Amino acid sequence: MKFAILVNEAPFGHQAAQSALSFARAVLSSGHDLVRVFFYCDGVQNANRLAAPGNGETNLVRDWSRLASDNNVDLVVCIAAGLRRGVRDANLAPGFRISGLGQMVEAAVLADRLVTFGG
Amino acid sequence: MKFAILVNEAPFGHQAAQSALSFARAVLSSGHDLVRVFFYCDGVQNANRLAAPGNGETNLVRDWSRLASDNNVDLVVCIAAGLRRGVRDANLAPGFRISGLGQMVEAAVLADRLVTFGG
Amino acid sequence: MSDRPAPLHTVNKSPLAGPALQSCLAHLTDGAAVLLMEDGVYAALAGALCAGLLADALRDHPVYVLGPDLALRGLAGRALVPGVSIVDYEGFVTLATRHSLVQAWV
Amino acid sequence: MSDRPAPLHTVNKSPLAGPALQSCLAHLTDGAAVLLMEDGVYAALAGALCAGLLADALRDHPVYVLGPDLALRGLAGRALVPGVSIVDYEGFVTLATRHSLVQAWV
Amino acid sequence: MRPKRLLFVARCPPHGGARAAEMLDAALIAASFGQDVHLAFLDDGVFQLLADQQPGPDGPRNFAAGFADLDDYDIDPVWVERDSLGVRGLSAGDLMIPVTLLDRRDLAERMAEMDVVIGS
Amino acid sequence: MRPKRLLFVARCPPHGGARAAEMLDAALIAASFGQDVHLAFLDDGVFQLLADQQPGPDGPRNFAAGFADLDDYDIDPVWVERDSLGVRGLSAGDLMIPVTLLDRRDLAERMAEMDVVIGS
Repeated sequence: MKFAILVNEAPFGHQAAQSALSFARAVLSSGHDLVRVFFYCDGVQNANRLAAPGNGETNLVRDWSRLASDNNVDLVVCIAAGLRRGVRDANLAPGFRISGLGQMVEAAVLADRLVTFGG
Repeated sequence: MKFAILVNEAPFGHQAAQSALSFARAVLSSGHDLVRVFFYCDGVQNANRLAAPGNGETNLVRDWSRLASDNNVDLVVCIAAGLRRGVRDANLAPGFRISGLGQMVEAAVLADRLVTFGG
Repeated sequence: MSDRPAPLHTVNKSPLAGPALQSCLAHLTDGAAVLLMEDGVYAALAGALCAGLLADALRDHPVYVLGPDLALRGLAGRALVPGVSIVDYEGFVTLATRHSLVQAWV
Repeated sequence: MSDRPAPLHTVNKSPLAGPALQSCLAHLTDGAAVLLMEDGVYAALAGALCAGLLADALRDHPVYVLGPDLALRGLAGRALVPGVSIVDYEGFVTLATRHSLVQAWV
Repeated sequence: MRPKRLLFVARCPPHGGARAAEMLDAALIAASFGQDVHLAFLDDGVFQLLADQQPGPDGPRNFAAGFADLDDYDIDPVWVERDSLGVRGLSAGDLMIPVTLLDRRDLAERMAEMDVVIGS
Repeated sequence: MRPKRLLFVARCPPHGGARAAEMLDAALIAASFGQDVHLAFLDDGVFQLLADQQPGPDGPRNFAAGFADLDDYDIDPVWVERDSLGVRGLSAGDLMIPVTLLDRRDLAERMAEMDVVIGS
């Protein structure tokens, strides 16, 4: 089955982004397809490569990048939401790309299930 | 009277940062002292100079910078909270400085009133 | 302690979106006042479910609401719970000087 | 429509911190299920104020709770509302495939 | 491919941040991509539709203007939960656009018929 | 300058983000700067003190460990609102550290005696 994931919360103010990552891994380990993860609203902060959590803290930005490189997952950051919040090419982490809201609509149409985390 | 302000929310996910700025202006226009604005938790995003809101949208980062240059207000971003969330010297807006939590404690001690926005 | 009478409590959440207002009102001490701001101003709407709660608090405590946040939400011309006073940001600053501290219920 | 029976509803907020759980439970249709996750798992605690609400829902709907989020919060060994089933993330994925859509109450 | 039935659910008030405005943006884009888009307002989300909202010069952008575009995008009717208005002392006449009032049970049934539900 | 009485109020649950951990950080720093620091837990904040929290390998950092430092920093006693525990089906025995249970009225009076109140 084809899944898409929508992430609406930043990594350090909320657990939703961590939940989304765990769900994404479970989608893949269960043998399903993950057509796209779309980062919207405060979720765009998951793509900020300047984030550097302290010792013993999870580095979600790095974990997303690894998910993308290990599993060829399409990580898309909303351009408008990113510009508003200071996430753009200059500080974009590896494995993410910036595009428009149309990519979220496309993901919703292509996937059998869209699962939202945070909002 | 001496005021200090604590800002705990990011500019685009919450109204608290806008409220804090309006309160800061009112403190100054009322003839009081504003000893420091401390940005903590998601509030550190107020200092991200890469933020570029759309047409007709308020640019809070720029407004804070102006407050600092026009009124010599001390804007301090928590270093630990900023590192976690990707706000550091590389993308720090003018008028802000990065320092430790001790600056928040000092502000609470020096001011007659500490007013918190968001959290 | 006449110059530091009691806290000013601010509430910035909608009364139906969490416990901030209820908790705040349950912790008012002699002389304490309440300022509704941001989404907290919805609590001042006459006819809302929590209007009685606010009316009870008003018997013993002043309740203020931030005018600019009312206008932003389309509440400027609407009936408010009787006894609620509208202030602007300068009024907020003055309230902060007159109370002993400002406690935010967020 | 046997392969697309009804929605799976997720709740990620504490039951006492907002209306998400109550709203969700008030909108369950035939065949719908509920998954409690993140701070939503506190609703599964036996003895909590909202336990009755959840018990009512359980008469007609399956209610699941995400095990890792229970453990994270110190609830792994505690008594839960009877009838609540614990699932892991793979279980969450399976639930998503078996329901028609996933609706998040945040 | 037939258009999907996409429902955007608004449960948060309008000015606590960009969330409400961003969800409306997403709905308009989905409609412009030819999807069958629906909007539902319940809980504090009904405050998004309140008439006479006056954004100040310093405030967030006037997202309420976006609701005026709903007709152009062929998003209608807008569903509003009757009970959510009632407990807030509001009625349909207080809202800035015409809406379809639904009881909780009816709204629940319509939500369950969607292909995708987005939002809070 | 005499130390100020600083109260940090915790009203949010522990794992919904960094907020709870960051407020604890701030309290510990304030204590290390010689201030007279107090902590109060009410509403969902009492969940922060629940015993047996098990952060997974992927989760946020184990901020609960920070509570073990409270003694070292001379922050005690920790105030917990009795009513907040009760409605959650909890008692003091469920918590990871010894606390002082206070009725709502008593906690309100103590909060009003502070110089500064920080937190949510």
